[in-house]
Amino acid sequence: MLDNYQSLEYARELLKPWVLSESTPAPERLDVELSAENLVAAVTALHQAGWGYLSAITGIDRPSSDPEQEGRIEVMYHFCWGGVVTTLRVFVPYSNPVIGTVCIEIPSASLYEREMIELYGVQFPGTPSTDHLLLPDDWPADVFPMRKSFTGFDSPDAD
Amino acid sequence: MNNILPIVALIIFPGGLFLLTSGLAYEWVDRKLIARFQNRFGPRWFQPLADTVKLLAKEEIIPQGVNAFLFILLPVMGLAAALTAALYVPMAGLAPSFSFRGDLVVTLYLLSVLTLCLGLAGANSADRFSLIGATRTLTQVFSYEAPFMLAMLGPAIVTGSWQINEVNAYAQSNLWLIIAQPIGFLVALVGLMGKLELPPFDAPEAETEIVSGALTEYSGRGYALFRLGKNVELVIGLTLVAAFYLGGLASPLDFLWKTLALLLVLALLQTLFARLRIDQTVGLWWRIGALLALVQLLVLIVL
Amino acid sequence: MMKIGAMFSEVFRSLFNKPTTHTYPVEKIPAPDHYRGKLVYNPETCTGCMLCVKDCPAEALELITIDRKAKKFVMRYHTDRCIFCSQCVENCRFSCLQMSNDQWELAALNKEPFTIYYGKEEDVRFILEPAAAEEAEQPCPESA
Amino acid sequence: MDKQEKFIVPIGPQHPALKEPGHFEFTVDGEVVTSATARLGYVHRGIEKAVENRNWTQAMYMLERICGICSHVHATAYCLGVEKLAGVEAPPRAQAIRVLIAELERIHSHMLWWGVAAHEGGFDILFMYTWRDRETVMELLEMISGNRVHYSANLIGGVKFDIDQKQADAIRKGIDYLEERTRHYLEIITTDETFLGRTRNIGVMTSDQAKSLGAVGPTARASDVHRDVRIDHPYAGYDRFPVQIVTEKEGDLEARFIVRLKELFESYRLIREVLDNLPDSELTVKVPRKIPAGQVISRVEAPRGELFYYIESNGSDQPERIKVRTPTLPNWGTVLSTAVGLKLADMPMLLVGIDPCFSCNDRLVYVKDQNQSLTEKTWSWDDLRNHGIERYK
Repeated sequence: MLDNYQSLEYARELLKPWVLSESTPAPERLDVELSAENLVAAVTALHQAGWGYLSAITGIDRPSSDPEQEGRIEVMYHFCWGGVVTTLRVFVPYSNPVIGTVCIEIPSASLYEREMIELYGVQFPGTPSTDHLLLPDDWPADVFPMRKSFTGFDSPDAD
Repeated sequence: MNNILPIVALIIFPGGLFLLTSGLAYEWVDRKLIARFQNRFGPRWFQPLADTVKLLAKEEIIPQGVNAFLFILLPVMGLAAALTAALYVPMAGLAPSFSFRGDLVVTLYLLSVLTLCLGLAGANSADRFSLIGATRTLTQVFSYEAPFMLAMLGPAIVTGSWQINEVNAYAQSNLWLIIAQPIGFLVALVGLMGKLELPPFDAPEAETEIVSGALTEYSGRGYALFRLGKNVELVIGLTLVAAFYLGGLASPLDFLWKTLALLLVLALLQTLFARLRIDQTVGLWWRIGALLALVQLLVLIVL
Repeated sequence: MMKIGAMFSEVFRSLFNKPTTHTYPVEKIPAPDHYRGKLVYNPETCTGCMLCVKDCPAEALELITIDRKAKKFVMRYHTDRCIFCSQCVENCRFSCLQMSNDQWELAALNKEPFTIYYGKEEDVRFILEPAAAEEAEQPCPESA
Repeated sequence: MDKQEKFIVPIGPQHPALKEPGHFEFTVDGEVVTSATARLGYVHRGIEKAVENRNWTQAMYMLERICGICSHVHATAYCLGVEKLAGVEAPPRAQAIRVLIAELERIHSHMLWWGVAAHEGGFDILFMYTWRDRETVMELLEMISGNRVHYSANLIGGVKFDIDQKQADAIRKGIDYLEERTRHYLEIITTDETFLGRTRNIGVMTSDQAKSLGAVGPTARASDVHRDVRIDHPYAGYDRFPVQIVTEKEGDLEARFIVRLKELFESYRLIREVLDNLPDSELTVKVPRKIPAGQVISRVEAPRGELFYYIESNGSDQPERIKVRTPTLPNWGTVLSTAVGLKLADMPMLLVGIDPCFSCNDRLVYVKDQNQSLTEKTWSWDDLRNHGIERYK
């Protein structure tokens, strides 16, 4: 087993071809930004090298304060290996929120991807299932509760 | 006068009322003992009665897709068969109301009717849990029935009679058969547990898998009758085993302490084990139970 | 090594031991000293800083200021909302909030006992009276 | 039962085997399970969204209530993360108390689990006795913290209460009793024949399977995968009080029992060590109401496995985003992929074998069946519901 520094170096090396920018927010972390189309390749590289396991996929809504500019959704793939965490970040715009699915490489990612589909409206073409995961079956299709613009439905008692 | 006695026997003693009350009482003792084994308080004395009254008062829901006639008939038949079986058994240590040569076989069959009714009731209700429960119940019947019968035949063979009354009399005047035929006693006792679907042989109604097995769709009266049937069978089964293996039943006092002692052992056995899977149950009975009973029988015949 | 009935001796002993179950309403076990039961408010030291109200995760506290200078405060405490986390006790720098360790049987059959008013007697009366009067003046038909 | 000769046994959403709502469907052939699917999400409460409208302190109590069994680890993960963002560190005594409570919580969680698991196998006597003994640790926790379930020990920047000598003695006494009992139970689960018949070689998961499915916690450790955040990345007081990893090689249900029981001995040792060496310091440090902008990942070892928190602040007094990934989620895959080929009777034990916490994971899973395709013949929840509506119209 590699120590923390070595494993981060290893990840850095594996991800080199696709990195847009990188940072180390904490000594045991590597944070890498990628473009959406390179994500699958990067995940595949990490997974096939046996670099840890996909621990979580986090989404964050980044609405734009400038009306001219479109808001984006940030999606993070966290890989844990022993004490270290590598995070792959991609940004997708509201108008085209599409990321390739990683379920082919990591079948258990299906759950995380479905959560993203439902809560943020990100699309993963090719993901095995898009059934409702968390929300009720009769949840409206175009409402994504984790986006900042969602502040709840009108209460039925209001009228 | 000739007509009244059988009716009394059927309705009050030893059938009917007496059996129902003693069934409830024995259920309470069983539950209380298990609770104490588990370091709990357990129910109060009227709990089984309260359960029964409540169930009887409840609406009986007949699910769609079942044969309603059978659905209602089966619990009644089961209970009736169990009550009838009591007529040939020395209940409360008194002589059986009816007795004829070969009544042992009849009693054993009557005791199986309840289980069969249970299986049929499960198969009749179109519920998945019931169906699985029914399959398991019937599978289990085929596994414990043969060893149980063999175990009951042991005393009959040494007596040289198939009449329960005579076996009882023989047991009273001879060495307790539990010492002479320990294997038979063990198989009979454990067979009784299988018959009553008590843990660890409760796979047919394993609550964590199939809710309550064959009886899942039963509520209200039907369920109450099945429960009563089982309680009655518990009493009869205990009486039979006590009469055969524990030196016979000569008086009500004899009956009381011998059956209660058996119940204590039964309750202890219930608490001690994890539930057997149905394949383990079948394996256990055919590989060990039947074999042991056969060996015992062979030894008896040869001697 | 395999055993059949590995728990036998223990189980058998239980038959002669007292059951461990507590028969609760009959036999009551005193709560530990640090038990977090009903919140108790002491108006004497309160400065009306509102820190308790601000951090309450369940919106169980309302502090009504009658007169800040005269230190006239009334606390309306909703036991049914309270999650008994004691964050308010931590926040209070003047120790006027405490969680009681003997008042924890808070169940009731209606909603009324769940709203508790704390404060000096005359202040509570001052808060309660106008509300009562208001209610009496306009009986709300819709609320029926 | 349809024309395809498929016989599906539904377990849940309400079922005696499940102590929380979840829905599983097992297609059986006789008694043998041929495929397994699950739908969860019956207890989804939208906590991740809700915390975005609360201040940092209130969010902690919200997150603590994700789970009723492992409430302390949620709050610990959150507090450690927020403290890191704020650039402060809780004093050593506070960190030690966090470890102490986390280990006490692990004891109560594991005891709860093995009681439930024994009950699923119809071994009610073990269930009753473990839950009786579990009261000891519940009472200890109540004595220290003032509540049996939500201890609320954490504050951002420290802990709420101290451990005094009297309490320490009571804990030592309780731990001694529990250690003896645990040793006794370990003997029972490894020797009782009927129970071993239900656990040995059931639901075997190999080490490679566990690694690739991303199993965490005791489930992974029972398959000889060395994953424990307390060791890999010591947090709170775990650098001062190191833990030894406990693993088993078999990967079956028995191994999962053994790992959890042996882990308790480690917990007992650790608790004694913490009590003997409680560092002297303050209990809290001051943390500003507004947390500086930034993002942090906080991982802790919950009783069920790795708990993952991603916390982001925008510099205000409310969090920007808190992502929680609970340990039950990655463990689901392990259950449903080992279910195929087993007996129906083993399902409840297998399901609880990973110590699932539905309110923790409040998510839905769909698993492919043996031939790797979602069969049309398997009833979906919708079909079932419509069927129910049609049937009982």
